Amino acid sequence: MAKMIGLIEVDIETCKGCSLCVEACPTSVIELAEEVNGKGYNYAYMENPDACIGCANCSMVCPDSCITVYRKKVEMV
Amino acid sequence: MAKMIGLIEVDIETCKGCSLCVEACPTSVIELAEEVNGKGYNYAYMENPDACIGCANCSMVCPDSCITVYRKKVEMV
Amino acid sequence: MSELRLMKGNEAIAEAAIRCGADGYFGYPITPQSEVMETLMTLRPWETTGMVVLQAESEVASINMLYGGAGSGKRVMTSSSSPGISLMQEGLSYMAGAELPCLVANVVRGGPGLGTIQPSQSDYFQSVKGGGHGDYKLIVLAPASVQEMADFVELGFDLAFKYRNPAMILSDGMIGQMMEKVELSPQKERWTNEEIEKMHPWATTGKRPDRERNIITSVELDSEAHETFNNKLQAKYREIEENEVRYELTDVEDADYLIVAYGSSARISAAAIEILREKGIKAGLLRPITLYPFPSKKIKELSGGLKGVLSVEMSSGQMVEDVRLAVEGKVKVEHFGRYGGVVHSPEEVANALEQKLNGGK
Amino acid sequence: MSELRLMKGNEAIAEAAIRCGADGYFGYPITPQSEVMETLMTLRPWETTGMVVLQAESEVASINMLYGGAGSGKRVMTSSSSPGISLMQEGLSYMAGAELPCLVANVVRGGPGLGTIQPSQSDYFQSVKGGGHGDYKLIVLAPASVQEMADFVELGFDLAFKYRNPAMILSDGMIGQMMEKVELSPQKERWTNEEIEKMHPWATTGKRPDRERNIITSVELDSEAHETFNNKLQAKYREIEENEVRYELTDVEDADYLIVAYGSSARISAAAIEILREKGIKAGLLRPITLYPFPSKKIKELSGGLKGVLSVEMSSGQMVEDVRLAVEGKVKVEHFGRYGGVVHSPEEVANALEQKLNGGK
Amino acid sequence: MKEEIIIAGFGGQGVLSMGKILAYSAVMQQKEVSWMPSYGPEMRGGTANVTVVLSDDRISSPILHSFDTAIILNQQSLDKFESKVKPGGVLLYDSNGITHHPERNDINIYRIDATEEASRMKSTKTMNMIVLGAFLKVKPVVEMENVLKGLKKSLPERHHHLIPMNEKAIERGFEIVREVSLMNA
Amino acid sequence: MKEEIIIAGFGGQGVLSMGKILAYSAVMQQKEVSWMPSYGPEMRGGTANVTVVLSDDRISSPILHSFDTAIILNQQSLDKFESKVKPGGVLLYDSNGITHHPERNDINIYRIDATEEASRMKSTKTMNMIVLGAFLKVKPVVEMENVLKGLKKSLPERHHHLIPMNEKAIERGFEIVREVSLMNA
Amino acid sequence: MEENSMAEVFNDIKKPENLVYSKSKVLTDNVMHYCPGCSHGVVHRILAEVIEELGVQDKTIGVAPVGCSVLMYNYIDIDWQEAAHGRAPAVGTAINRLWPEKIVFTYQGDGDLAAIGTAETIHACNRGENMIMLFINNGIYGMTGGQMAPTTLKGMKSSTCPFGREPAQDGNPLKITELLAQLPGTSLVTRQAVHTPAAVRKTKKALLKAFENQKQKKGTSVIEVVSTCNSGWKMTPVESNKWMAENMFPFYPLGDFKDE
Amino acid sequence: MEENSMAEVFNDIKKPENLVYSKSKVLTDNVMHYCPGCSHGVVHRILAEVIEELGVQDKTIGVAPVGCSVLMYNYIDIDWQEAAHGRAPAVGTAINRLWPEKIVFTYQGDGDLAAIGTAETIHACNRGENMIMLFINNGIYGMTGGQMAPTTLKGMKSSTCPFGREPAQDGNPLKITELLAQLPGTSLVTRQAVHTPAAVRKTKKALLKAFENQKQKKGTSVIEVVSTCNSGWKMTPVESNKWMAENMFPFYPLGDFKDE
Ligand SMILES: Cc1ncc(C[n+]2csc(CCOP(=O)(O)OP(=O)(O)O)c2C)c(N)n1
Ligand SMILES: Cc1ncc(C[n+]2csc(CCOP(=O)(O)OP(=O)(O)O)c2C)c(N)n1
Ligand code: SF4
Ligand code: SF4
Ligand code: SF4
Ligand code: SF4
Ligand code: SF4
Ligand code: SF4
Ligand SMILES: [Mg+2]
Ligand SMILES: [Mg+2]
Repeated sequence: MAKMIGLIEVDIETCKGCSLCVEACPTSVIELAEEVNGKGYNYAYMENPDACIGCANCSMVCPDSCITVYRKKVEMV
Repeated sequence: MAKMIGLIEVDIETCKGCSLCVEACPTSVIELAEEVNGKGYNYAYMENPDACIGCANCSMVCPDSCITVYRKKVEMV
Repeated sequence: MSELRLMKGNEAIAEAAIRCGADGYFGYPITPQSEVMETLMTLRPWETTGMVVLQAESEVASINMLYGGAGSGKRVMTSSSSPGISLMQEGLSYMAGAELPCLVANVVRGGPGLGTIQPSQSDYFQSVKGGGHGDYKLIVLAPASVQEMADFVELGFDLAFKYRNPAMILSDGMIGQMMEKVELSPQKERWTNEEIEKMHPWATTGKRPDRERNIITSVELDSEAHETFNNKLQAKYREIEENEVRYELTDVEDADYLIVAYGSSARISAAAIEILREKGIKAGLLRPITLYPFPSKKIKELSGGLKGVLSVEMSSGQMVEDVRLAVEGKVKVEHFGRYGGVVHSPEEVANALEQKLNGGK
Repeated sequence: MSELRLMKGNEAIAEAAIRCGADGYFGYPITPQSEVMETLMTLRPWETTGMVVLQAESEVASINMLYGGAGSGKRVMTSSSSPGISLMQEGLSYMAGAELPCLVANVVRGGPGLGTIQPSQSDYFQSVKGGGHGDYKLIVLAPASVQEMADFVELGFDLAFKYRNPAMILSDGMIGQMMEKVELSPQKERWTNEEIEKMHPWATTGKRPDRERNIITSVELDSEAHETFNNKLQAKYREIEENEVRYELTDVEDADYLIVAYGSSARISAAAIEILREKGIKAGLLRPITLYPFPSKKIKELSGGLKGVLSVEMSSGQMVEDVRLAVEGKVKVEHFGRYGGVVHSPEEVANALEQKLNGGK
Repeated sequence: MKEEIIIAGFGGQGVLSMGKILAYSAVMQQKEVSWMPSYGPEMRGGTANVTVVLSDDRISSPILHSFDTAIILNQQSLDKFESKVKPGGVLLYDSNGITHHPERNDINIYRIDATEEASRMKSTKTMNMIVLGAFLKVKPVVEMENVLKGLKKSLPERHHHLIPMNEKAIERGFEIVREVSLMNA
Repeated sequence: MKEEIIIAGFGGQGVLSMGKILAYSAVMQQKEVSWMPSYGPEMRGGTANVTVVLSDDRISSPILHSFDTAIILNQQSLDKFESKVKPGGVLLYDSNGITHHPERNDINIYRIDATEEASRMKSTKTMNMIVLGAFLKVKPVVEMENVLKGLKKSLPERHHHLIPMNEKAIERGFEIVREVSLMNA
Repeated sequence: MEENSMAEVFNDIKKPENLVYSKSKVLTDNVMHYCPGCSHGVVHRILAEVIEELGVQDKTIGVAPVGCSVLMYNYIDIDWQEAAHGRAPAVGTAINRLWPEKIVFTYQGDGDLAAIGTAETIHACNRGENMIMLFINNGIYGMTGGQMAPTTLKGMKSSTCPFGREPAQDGNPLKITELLAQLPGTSLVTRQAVHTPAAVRKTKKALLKAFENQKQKKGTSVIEVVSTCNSGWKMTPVESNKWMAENMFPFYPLGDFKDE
Repeated sequence: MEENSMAEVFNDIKKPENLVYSKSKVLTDNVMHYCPGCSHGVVHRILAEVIEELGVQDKTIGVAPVGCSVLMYNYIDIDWQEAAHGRAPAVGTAINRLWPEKIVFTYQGDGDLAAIGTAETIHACNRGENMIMLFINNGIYGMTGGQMAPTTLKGMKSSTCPFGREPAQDGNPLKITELLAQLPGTSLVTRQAVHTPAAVRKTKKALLKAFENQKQKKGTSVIEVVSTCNSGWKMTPVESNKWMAENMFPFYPLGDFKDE
């Protein structure tokens, strides 16, 4: 069986902590950090990285283009 | 038998000879005069007065409100 | 009863409008004056005094709504900031041409173009020379405090109706946005429709059988007749120039140098004068309150005994021309001003006077 | 090859625009200038030179079309008359603020408001002081003949592009409607798109990989930066004042009296001077060709030897302020003008000079 | 030489084009000219008039208040302009529709029945050319060859076939104009 | 007496209303005041600041370039305004989110952990009042009774029930402010 | 009938009780400046008649446009304001809001209402200002000498499209009335004409309806009158009416778009 | 998975060939000035993506409005003109006519496009100017601090209708896109949103279509994006999206009005 595993990278300094990606993620990967970035925003990060399927929904709704998405098909053994 | 007989009065000096009343008259009562009025217009007049039925069509279309219409029911003997 | 409050200049305009019995406000949002309409919409005067407040689709619509309102005898006003006022120029020319009273507040920002939203005084020419076409004048009042923002609403309406001419409050983002103490005058009644018909027999209030129809218009295709009308306008302007000049003098009695400055610049210049006097330079201040009519006579009168005059404005030099015209070459006239949204400091003004007039000699 | 024709000033503008290689005309009808667009629509230059001609929905749209066209490096123009020009004030301020070159012809009629459609010169202030908001200037050319209506189209474009600044032809209903002989210059090629990209590297012609993106804008929210920009604008205006003053002198060598008059008034004043000289009154004429930059230096220079200066304009007195500013109180300056659509006669001008300056002494 | 002319009549009588042909003719004769129409909101049927100045020197104002010659084509214009002819000047008028004839006796008055003649010639459009002919007879300010050149220049190419007809009309005007001078009467 | 104050922080921290309450308090004490916000296009999350001047005399300009006191609520504002405190003046700052602390040694620096305290008090909205209290401790430019009057005046009627809570916060600020002066260090 | 009895009959008829139509008293004695046969005159006439018939001369305020009808205040004996080109709806809005008990109407040409004044037109209708908007669509800029209007038909000539309107060059003709009908603020939206007696009567009826709507504060009533400008069209008035029926009506169909 | 293998897996995935989404190269490095969660950012992003994907960066000219997006020229790396408030369609018209081989789009807010710019909007569409009009309808004047827009819903609050819009006082909300769909000059007229990934993808598809239409010179393409302004609405971005779906969509239904 093949499975999609994904990975997102958030540009922490441009993230404004709007939470739209959190809301958009179908697998609840993302949350906002407790800490703030240089501009005082609680930035987004992968809280549940292994749930990510690389669907790019998060990047689709991000107003600040902070999210880079990777995806790879892995054979499940 | 009763018949409608009509009469129109044209204010010759305000008439601009546009011919709209001529066109609108169902009984071809009106024509434009050969002579011109003070402003140089060939004014409208009753050429066939006895054809007038007082329908006021002429006055309806006159842009310069020059036409006064009278109408009377007369018993034909 | 009058009431002491701390409020923004923009809010003061709105409060004063209601209290002086204005009939209508028509406007379109623009920074830095949006609080005028926002305050009115929050106060909902249509439920109390009956004043109408309407957000128009544009400044062009706003000024033409004023035309309609003023033409029917009502006390109507608008407010905007520089780009919005530029869009009103045709309408203002029409109102001047139809001799309609109204009040327009310009809370000036830095131009040209979209520019900046910071304070400026670079719309002086537009306001006093005539930004619209034709030979006409607006009555222009320049408040230098939040208190005057409030006071000049009523004064502006009064002058506008006295002369049947548009009046303008020429303010800026600083006066509009800052809060200060202000004493608001007690609520006045709005004119009733009957009063309006009596006071303004020219207004379009519906043609009653006992009078001729009233026509509000600015068109006169016959040149001779139109010149006659223009002569009437000019005579009115001469009358305004005769009767309505307002200004404030500070420390001019013994002054060697005169600063002429209005609005925000006048406040700052007052502080500059203190700095200069501490240095032993005898400077005084003439603050024009009316920019049109301009206090030319007074400036001319004062200039006799002076060593120099400095026109201080947040512009690259506009009012300075009127100062020069008043002084008629009798004494050196210089201009100082920061602009493009920058507000000068008292120190800068004081330095400028020293360098341009005192040091320069 | 140049060509001798008899035509209206308005027609001359249209012909000259095509011949000098203009790229676009955008306008809205208004008397007394509608022949400009009518002529263009009849000549259909889009089929020959490729010039675009579009009837816009309003003057507001027209001036903003100019913004778009000029911003993309094209030679674009409009024409209108007083009320229409008032509607363009915001757009003109934007173009000045974005440093865009364009040409606007104002065929002035009597104001204020709808006024009359007869000739006037009462939009002087609006044109030279800035009818829009902010510290900016238009380059203003005042033609006094149909020939100059034609010539100033190319000159206007050249100056506009040289300084990246809007230029205006300030004419009036007389020059616009009259026919005179005019020598039309031969057809020039329009700039190719490649030439435009080379000559105007600032224009929005599509961001090629070898350059940064181009941005046409007038907004700068940071005050300090906006002041710096304004300083740049002011420096440009000083340069224009230094280099581009144009005027014509008639009989000034031995003159006791100087008439300053532009456009139609200058033609009439030239005849007035003949009348005066016949009477033994030595009058001369300075005709400003550029109203901005104004020939202040020359007037100042001349005024030394004079007994008086008369500013003749078809307005209640606008240019006279610039004349006074130039003369600096050295000699009496008076104004004469009919207005509201009335055109003065040479006799009236001559009489006015006698009474106001010669007799008055 | 300087000739200041007003031509006035109804819109549609060819007032403006008569003025233009005259002006163009003078251009062909190396004169300075100006042609200034009355203009206004398009309210047809109203009067139309044009001031034409022909001169050897630069022309100052094309808008005048008195004239060397008035060419008049209707009553309203006669009423308006009779008084504006300079003493000793010329008033030339078409008699059609005129009820009150000119009365000044300090000017030279000429009458031309151009409308009548044009309808007789079955080309009402040439009425204005007949009047032009009459004027040129009275005041030969431009030579005929230049008038023809002017005609050519002022008519659009597609109307050039009409030139002979216009020429004939001008000649006819030359012939039928007559003086009705009350001068010093 | 004249006190020129800048209050600066994020939008939403209550910067403008703190300034307003302070200004109103001074009005209650018969002082001249001016309150001038930084204003701009509504781009939230940006900084907000307000300049408040309290004075016995007429105030010339409400826009200033240096200050007697800077009240600072975030790092950006600290970076911007530390240098604009007049020598000998006061810098009062909330420590929350501050990574580079102030370093000038020619001014008096005070620190107030107002954000922390406010969340401890479970009313984050009163953070600004805690800061105000701290300021009044450091510079008692207005009396407490006038502050309460000012509070009443500047809050809309429907919020008057919050006054006691605000009063408590002010008092708390009074207590917890502490000097971290590096002056002449 | 003989000559003699003719005169007698006439005298017999010409009595007040037999009067069928005479010029409205709400019309002034000024002679209208319009070209012979201009539709403006007809619309003015019935407007005056409606004002007279409803007895609202003392409470009606008219707003005149810039266009051939700029001087219409000379003809209808009510209070008037002459608005800037295109801005009549804004002017009317303020009068309506400040004097809600009055009847306000605007009167505009196609250039005025549908070109320069588009924004004011749409927004007044969208706000549902309680006023009547009369829209004289003659497909041309009459006053300024016959330039193309927003409503000039495809192929139709004007001084700024002398070879006929070409949409690619000149844009398309605009059916603004259809747009206005969709705005929630309008209650009556209708397109009429005045080229025949029947059409005139219908238009007058629409006007009466619009005035009634005012009293009931129903919002904006829009009455378009497809009109002729024989001068601009370069036809006789009679030809113009024919041309209009044949060419304008197919594109601008008459009838009610909305009557709520 | 364990911590260790986790990092390994990550390194394994994070390879160019596995890249699914990264910021468009047509976006600049400038950080957008918008409030957190503002819809403008999303629309900018997909606009840049479309320009990149179609390879038209060198021939696209954007016209920015006055509104929150006034400075959008800082974000998308193409040539730009910043138009006066409401006049982008006029500015775009001229560029389009003078450079017909380029791709021109305008980008406007609801105040800009549907209030002050109504006339320019309607007439550019009616002329069928060959350009794309992007319309960000967030029901409010974002830039100036949250005043009522022409599209503010009935009952919706703003700083100039602080107690909710009341049509009798404030006028009705305007569905301008529906009007534009009726003009002959428009070819594509659609209303979209960007509140969910699916919505974003649909909007992007509409944009691609609009850019294609440009090349085929099909006239004006209008894309309305119903958007949020969480600052003006005084909600969080997430709440705003919900509120929008519940309140804006019923009045401004999504979908194509015209696709010719
Ligand atoms: C701001 C402005 N622009 C242009 C004009 C010139 N103008 C006067 S009337 C008119 C159009 C008239 O056409 P329309 O509105 O259709 O009325 P009509 O004359 O056909 O009845 C124009 C463009 C003006 N007076 N003001
Ligand atoms: C002529 C003019 N009037 C008003 C303004 C002020 N102003 C700037 S943006 C704006 C409205 C912004 O709202 P919108 O177009 O909906 O854009 P948003 O900010 O919501 O994206 C206004 C009224 C201006 N700059 N120019
Ligand atoms: S959508 Fe973008 S800006 Fe918003 S929280 Fe997620 S990464 Fe940050
Ligand atoms: S790519 Fe998909 S699964 Fe992964 S974080 Fe983003 S939305 Fe969630
Ligand atoms: S009243 Fe009727 S019948 Fe009589 S003239 Fe008029 S239209 Fe003809
Ligand atoms: S309709 Fe009126 S103006 Fe026209 S010809 Fe008849 S009476 Fe005369
Ligand atoms: S130009 Fe046309 S609209 Fe104007 S009066 Fe003449 S016919 Fe009527
Ligand atoms: S104010 Fe509204 S539209 Fe503007 S940036 Fe903030 S959220 Fe976006
Ligand atoms: Mg029309
Ligand atoms: Mg918006």
